[in-house]
Amino acid sequence: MPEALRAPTREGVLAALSGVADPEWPVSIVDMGLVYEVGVAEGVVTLTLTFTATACPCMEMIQEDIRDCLLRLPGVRDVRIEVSWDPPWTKDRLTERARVALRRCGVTV
Amino acid sequence: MAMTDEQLIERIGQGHIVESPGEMTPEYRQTLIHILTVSADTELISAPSYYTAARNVPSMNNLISALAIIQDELSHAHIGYRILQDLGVDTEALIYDRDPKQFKHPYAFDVPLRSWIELIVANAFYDRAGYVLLGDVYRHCSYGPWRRGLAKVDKEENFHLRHGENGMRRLAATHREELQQAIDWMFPMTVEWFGLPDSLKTHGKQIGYRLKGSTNDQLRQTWLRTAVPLCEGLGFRVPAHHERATDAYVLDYPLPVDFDEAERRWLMDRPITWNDVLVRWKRRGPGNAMFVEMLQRGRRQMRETVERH
Amino acid sequence: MSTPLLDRAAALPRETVPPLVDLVTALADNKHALGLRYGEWCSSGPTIEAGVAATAMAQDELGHARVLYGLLEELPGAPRRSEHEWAAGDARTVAFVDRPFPSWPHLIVANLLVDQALTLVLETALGSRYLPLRQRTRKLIEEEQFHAVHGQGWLLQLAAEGPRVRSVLDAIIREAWADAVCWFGPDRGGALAPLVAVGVLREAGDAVRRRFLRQIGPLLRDAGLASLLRADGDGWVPAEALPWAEWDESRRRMRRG
Amino acid sequence: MQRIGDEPVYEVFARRVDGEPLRHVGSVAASGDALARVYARSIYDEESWIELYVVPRRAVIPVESVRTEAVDAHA
Repeated sequence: MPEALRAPTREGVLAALSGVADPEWPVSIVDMGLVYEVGVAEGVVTLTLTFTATACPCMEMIQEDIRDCLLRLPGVRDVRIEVSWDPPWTKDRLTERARVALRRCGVTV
Repeated sequence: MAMTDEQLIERIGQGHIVESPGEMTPEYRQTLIHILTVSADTELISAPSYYTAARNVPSMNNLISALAIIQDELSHAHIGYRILQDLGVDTEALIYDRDPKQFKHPYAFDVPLRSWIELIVANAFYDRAGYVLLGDVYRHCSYGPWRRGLAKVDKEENFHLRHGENGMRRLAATHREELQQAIDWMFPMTVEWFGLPDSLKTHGKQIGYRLKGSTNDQLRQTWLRTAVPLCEGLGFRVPAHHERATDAYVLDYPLPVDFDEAERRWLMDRPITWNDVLVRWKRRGPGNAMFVEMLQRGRRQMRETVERH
Repeated sequence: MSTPLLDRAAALPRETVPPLVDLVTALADNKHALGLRYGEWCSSGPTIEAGVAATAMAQDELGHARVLYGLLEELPGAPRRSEHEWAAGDARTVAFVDRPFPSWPHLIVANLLVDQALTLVLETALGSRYLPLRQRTRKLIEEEQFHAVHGQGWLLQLAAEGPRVRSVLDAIIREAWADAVCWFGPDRGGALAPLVAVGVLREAGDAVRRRFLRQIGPLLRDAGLASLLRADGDGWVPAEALPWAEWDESRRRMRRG
Repeated sequence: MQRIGDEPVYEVFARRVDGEPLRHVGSVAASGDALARVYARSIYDEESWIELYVVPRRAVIPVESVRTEAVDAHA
């Protein structure tokens, strides 16, 4: 297969990240609205992420999970994560899918 | 209209939820107060116990997660004592004037945790016991205010035990020996927590009042059903195994056995009686006085300041 | 404003780097210490509710310290702060938060004076030209909002306990006073002035101190604890001269102790 | 302002999502409104509420109740 076809895309990265859950909520980090930016260039994925609180105890765990998940994608050779607090996360960032999912398991937001 | 105890049990059996003290018989009220006190004391004492272990955590992240858990435990205790106060109990005296030995938490919290590893195992074992016991109350509870309060408790205790499980998984490779040592004394400790076997204790009233749904042995079995596979899955030894014929978990030692407090070691070849266990529980363990002192310190200081000349 | 943003450490004018490093280190270390101090009272508050609130605030402070340590990593010449080694001798904390609080009123005074002083300084970075600082500030201030309410609520409750508690409180406020009130820097900001000049901070020194005193002045007056400050026009000023001779600008603490 | 240990009770109400009724989630004891807000927020943090309120218990005035003593007391 030509190298170009194996190059990861932004959509591919987002789809993969939809499988990474926030350990505190049964919802992916994408649906939680924690992913601010995604960049892909020459096999390097650059992510800008936020968290719900600066004291989020799961920050390290989530970043490890993201790395594990993205490095398994064909063509990804490095993952660079930047944590951003600007703008601060708010409940408005939850996707409708997250709201439905959270409601279903009784942890409605 | 005064109700007899039999009438109340019948109504509760039909699904009635009690909402106020006016609807209770004295026996129901006493039973409720007893169970609530055990529950609130247990949540409360876990705070100084977990905090003492959290002081030695390896990273700031660990400290933050320990504090998050402690905050939950204190909130759960608060919910219990608030309900007790609305039932007419003098919670001021209950929390701040009670002799440490009179606190009604399980003996497990009288044995101080010494490390981050032990705190992780406490989350995986002790908070799982809390989750099993309170989940049982939550699903059956006939007292409305507590039942509603337990929705939060149920959810958060589940988070704590997952925190413990994840911690054990992450540390299983690098801290194998320390984890096994913690499991060796904390596993039988949690098994004992569930109390006298059904053959020695009946819970007619508590179950009739729907302040409890299952018996001690059933609850112990529920705990074993998830705790044993967790440990075995990670390759740790536990003194219990699954028996296919009965689809039950069976202990590999005669419950109860003697516990060496100083060495924190179970003497598996020294069976004792439940009476002996009750004596140890009543005597309380090495951390009891210190933990209760931590809990009462701030209020005592305030009182002294107000009264001082 | 049309002034361009300073989007990374290399864009900072050279003379602003050392004072910025000192300030961020001190902010982070003080928040780290406050987090530990609040946490020590998790199971010892005078009420269970008080313990819950202290535990929540402890997590916020530790979270903020972690965010600010992250900011230090980008700054040249910044001291290395691995998470648990900070106390090893060069912590830039004020003396009041160096050691465990001996009583709950100590925690409240730290909450009211030290914690709030740090927050007011952070507020001067809300529109900072230095992007990495600006991007972290709003979140931190948002999370601080209830700390102020907590400190104010408890001060009034303690003061209402009677004259003995008020005299104890008064003595504790004296202990923490200079640490908090000098924290904004002298006059026009002292060592922080170059940061104001290039727009890394909006203001420093007296301007921030005035705002701080206007915030706590009426509260201390209502609590019967205003012996260290007096009303002056529409604001408040310290009743006694501040001990600038003892103030260490780079460590942002008093030299003694 | 009440003495420590003698704080009045506040009932805590919250809403999870738009369109849902405000519901009673519990209570806190606090010396005044300020601390009641702080306590409600740090104790009942099990959900990301979109609204959270505290109401002094004495401000909750019974109108009807199957527990007649509550209503009679206010008659």
